[in-house]
Amino acid sequence: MSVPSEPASAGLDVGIAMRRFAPLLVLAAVLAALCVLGFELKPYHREIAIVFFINVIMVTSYRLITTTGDWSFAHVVLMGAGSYGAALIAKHAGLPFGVVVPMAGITAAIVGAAFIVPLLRTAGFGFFIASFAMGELVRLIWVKVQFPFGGTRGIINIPSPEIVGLRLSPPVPYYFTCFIVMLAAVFIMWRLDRSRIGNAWKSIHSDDLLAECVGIDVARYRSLAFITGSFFAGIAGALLAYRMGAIDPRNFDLTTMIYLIIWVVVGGTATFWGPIIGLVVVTIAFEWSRPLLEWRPLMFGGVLIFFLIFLPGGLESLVPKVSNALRTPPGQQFERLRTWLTTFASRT
Amino acid sequence: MSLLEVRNVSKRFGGLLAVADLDMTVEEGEIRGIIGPNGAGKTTLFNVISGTYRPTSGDVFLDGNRLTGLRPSRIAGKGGVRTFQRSAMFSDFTVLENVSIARHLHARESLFGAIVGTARGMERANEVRALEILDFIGLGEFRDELAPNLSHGHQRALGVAMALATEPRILMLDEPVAGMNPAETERMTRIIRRLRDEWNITILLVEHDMKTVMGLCEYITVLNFGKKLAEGVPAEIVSNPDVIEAYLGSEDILGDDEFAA
Amino acid sequence: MNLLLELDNISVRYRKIEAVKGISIGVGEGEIVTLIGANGAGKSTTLRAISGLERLSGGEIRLGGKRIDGASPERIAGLGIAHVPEGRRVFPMMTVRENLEMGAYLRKDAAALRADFDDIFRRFPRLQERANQLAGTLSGGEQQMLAMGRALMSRPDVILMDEPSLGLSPIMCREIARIIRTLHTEKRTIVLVEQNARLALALAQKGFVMETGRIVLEGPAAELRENDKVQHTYLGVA
Amino acid sequence: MDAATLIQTLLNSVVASSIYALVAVGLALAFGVMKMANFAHGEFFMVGAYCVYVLYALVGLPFPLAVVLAIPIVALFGVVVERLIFRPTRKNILAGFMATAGLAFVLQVLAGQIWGVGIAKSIPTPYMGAANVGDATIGWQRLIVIPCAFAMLLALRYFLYRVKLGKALRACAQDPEIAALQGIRTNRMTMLAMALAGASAGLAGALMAPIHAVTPYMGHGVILIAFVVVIVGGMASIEGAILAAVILGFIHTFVTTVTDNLIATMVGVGFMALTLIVRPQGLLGRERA
Repeated sequence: MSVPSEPASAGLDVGIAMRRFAPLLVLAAVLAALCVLGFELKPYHREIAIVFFINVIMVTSYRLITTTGDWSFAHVVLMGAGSYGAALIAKHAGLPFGVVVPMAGITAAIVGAAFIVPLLRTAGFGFFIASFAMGELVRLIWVKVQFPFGGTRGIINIPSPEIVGLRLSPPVPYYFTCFIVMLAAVFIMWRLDRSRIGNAWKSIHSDDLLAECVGIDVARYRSLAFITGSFFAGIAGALLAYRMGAIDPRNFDLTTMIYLIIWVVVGGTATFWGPIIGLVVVTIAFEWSRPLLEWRPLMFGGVLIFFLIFLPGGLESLVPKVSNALRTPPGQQFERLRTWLTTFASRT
Repeated sequence: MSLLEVRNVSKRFGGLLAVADLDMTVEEGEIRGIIGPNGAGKTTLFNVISGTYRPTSGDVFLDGNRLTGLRPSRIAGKGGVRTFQRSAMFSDFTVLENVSIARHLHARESLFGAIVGTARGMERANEVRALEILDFIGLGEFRDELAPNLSHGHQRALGVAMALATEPRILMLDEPVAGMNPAETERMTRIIRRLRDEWNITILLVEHDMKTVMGLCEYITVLNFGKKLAEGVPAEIVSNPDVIEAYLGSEDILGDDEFAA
Repeated sequence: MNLLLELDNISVRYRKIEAVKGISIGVGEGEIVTLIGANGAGKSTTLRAISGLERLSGGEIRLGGKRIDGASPERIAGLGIAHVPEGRRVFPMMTVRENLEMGAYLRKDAAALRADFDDIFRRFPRLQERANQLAGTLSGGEQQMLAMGRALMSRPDVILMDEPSLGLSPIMCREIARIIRTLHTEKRTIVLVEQNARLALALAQKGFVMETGRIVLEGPAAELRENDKVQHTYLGVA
Repeated sequence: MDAATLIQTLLNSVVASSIYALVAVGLALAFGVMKMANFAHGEFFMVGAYCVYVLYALVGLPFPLAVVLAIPIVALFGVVVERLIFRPTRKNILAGFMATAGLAFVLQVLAGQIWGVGIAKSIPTPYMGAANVGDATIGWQRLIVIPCAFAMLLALRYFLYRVKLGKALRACAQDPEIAALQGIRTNRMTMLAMALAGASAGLAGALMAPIHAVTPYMGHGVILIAFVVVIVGGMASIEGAILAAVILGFIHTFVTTVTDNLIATMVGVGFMALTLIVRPQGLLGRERA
């Protein structure tokens, strides 16, 4: 069944080169645009962009955990662990931004490590529920404990970020700070995703018993994914804490968690970029729907339900379908649409 | 010393004693078959040896190392690996990637190494070995095919290739030819024999296809009701009245002639 | 003879494996037909296809001349086919009596139902002793009786039995054989899947020997009993 | 703790346990049949409370009638959720569950938009006064929860163990394939399970309406407790859910009396984490072979 090798032609080489470098070009263009936007955006939109960068770290780290097949409901609380860690360290120890952010990541990783011990006993559905309950436990501790967490009012007057005497708090520098941290975090997670460790995670999702039998210590790798994901959630939390200057338990509640799930579900988790696509689309939709006010959760709850029922693979699953459709002649496309409609009709 | 020793192993599920106080030894370089009628406890025994189940009592030793209570990944590390009755594979990956993932034990990577990419050289050596295994199994030409696209026979062969990727001393095959057509069965039989002859791997197999078992195994253990019913070379097994009775049922199961047709 | 159940060239496919490859079997009214063969030959799959648990990839199944393939298991149960599944599969957390009631789930005739309960308990005195015990606590043989009783409670036209002797002691096997023999004298139609070939061929009138999804031998049970090829199929000697 | 406080706390524990049991039993029942849980189960509780708010406080029906009417209304919600969300997502357990998290959003917004967000609805207490038990006093409104919950649980038990349809539901939870072979329509059974889940959660919400603060977000705390209870009890086990409800109801009430509500919730979740480590299948859950 081997494909007969065609004689290499110049045209083919260009085609291959295009295919290989096109994504890189797109990426470079996006990055360049984001650099320019850092200076050009209106203040309000710059704020949205900063939150967007933080959320990119959140969705990417969340996806990292889901590659093992574990869907956590505690990710936002782990982000909160990073925020609280960063706020407390910056305020009481007076350490600089560059030290606080990784320490916040480590704080979240430690909390994540404590979570994963009982969570390993569960899988799939139980994992979801149990992680929700454990996340709530931690959130309730923040609500309850006055010192050092400040109870319901949280922590205020978090020092502004500074690096070797450089003030990062004005919008433009903070935009670039978050941008760079996001790039670094995403790059590291991308490397992990494509490494042997990433493949081990995905193999657990695919068939955990087989993975175990070929020598992959499933418990260890599930823990590793959860703790690594928590670490990056903690980094995102630190960026958020510095951005807002004050945090309280409500920043990390169930609503935020459900939005995180909406981003990820809308985008899809099969590819590395899916959750980011979902985040982009939902962020834009969220801004457009600002006039809807309180009806927005209803709308996004509906979006979540719609995607899970009708497009469980998320937007990314449309990419091969669309590119396939573009390649097939119209007659066949009609035929395909018809079969799709009939199967759809028979399903409902 | 025997390579594999099963000592007084029992496994109970609720009220059912699936394996009852079983002893068995397998010598290095053997091809050993485990057979028995449906529900005889073959698969349970297999799962106990490979660490999928923890035995209710008794112990399993591989080359003198106690395996009891270890997880399958640890047992794989000690040289014991199993395949599955179903077609088991990592479905999002290509054939080569599947085997490469299964080389986990021999290509560990640290978190830092994964990020910086220090393991290039190791990965290349790893891939060479993975290809060697694929060529041996006869899947070399499908290396870049997605695993679920393979035919049934090739998927089962991929399962064996992945087990080989762990570099086992003993390979435990769970119905290696189930669902295969005669040509595929023949090919698999040849591969198993070569694994022992050329790669010096001890083989333990559970199989229902009697032609394959009788043709391949030098020594056979027959289970019935979780106990060892007979043990011996194929010729002995085939003519053993107890075994025939276990498979075909007893002549006098109907008691007196009340029911003679 | 009048054929009650007909399998016409049926095939069943599990993902990539064709577990049943075009087999045809006719079952006459009041007849016991047995399907024998080694593990993995496709016997159970055939039964599951009849009761609608597996979808056919080819062929037809007819009950009393009407096609039933493609119908849901619930509907097929209503058409008069009862399935005694492999491994008994009683409802473990329900009492013996409740298990029997579930067998009669589709029936509305309360008076006749009461008579049938008495009938089952007369056939299986052990079940009466344990009527209020959870089915999960019964022995293997008792569970087998319960599974058979549950099937009888639906007053089926055809009973499918999957490996009733599996994992049972010789004494229990004899007991099960006696029950099946009694059912035959009552003119019940039974399709019996067995690994225990001698037992099955002693009970049945017609036998089919399956090997890797195909029927390799068929004929009157008495003839198959004398046929050496049956043993060869099982033990793989050429 | 003096005798009066002790008696009072004991009574409150029974009240809490009754409500926990009502809420958790439905979740466990539906999980048993569908192998899926409903994240919007807490919102069923909320809808039950709003039924009483509308029918009793606004329309002016008698309180008992409002409570009784809440039961079929929320049961209907259960059926609709089964048809619209769980059936299309049956093949993917997590998808169904996450979709109901979206549903929780939808129901919260609807309640908030129809009846207003902000301050909790004030519902006049239908049964004023308090009973004296020894030196302890406990409001009739609270006390009445106990017989109502018992009645519902007994009715549920009667249905599941005495009525043919209820037995079929149990059969379906134990082995759906074999249940289908008996002619039991499994689709009907999942709908029935969700109706019962809605009914019991709705009753719990209705009973708590005059005691609990009625807001669109009241389901949140409830779902947390319900999940903790079913995990401790063993996911699909109804008896386990009731046992765990009693244990956690007592723990919660006693810890609340000694310290406060938040710490009590934390202790409950801690208890769940401990259960997962020591006995992952739950108190009465069956170990999978």
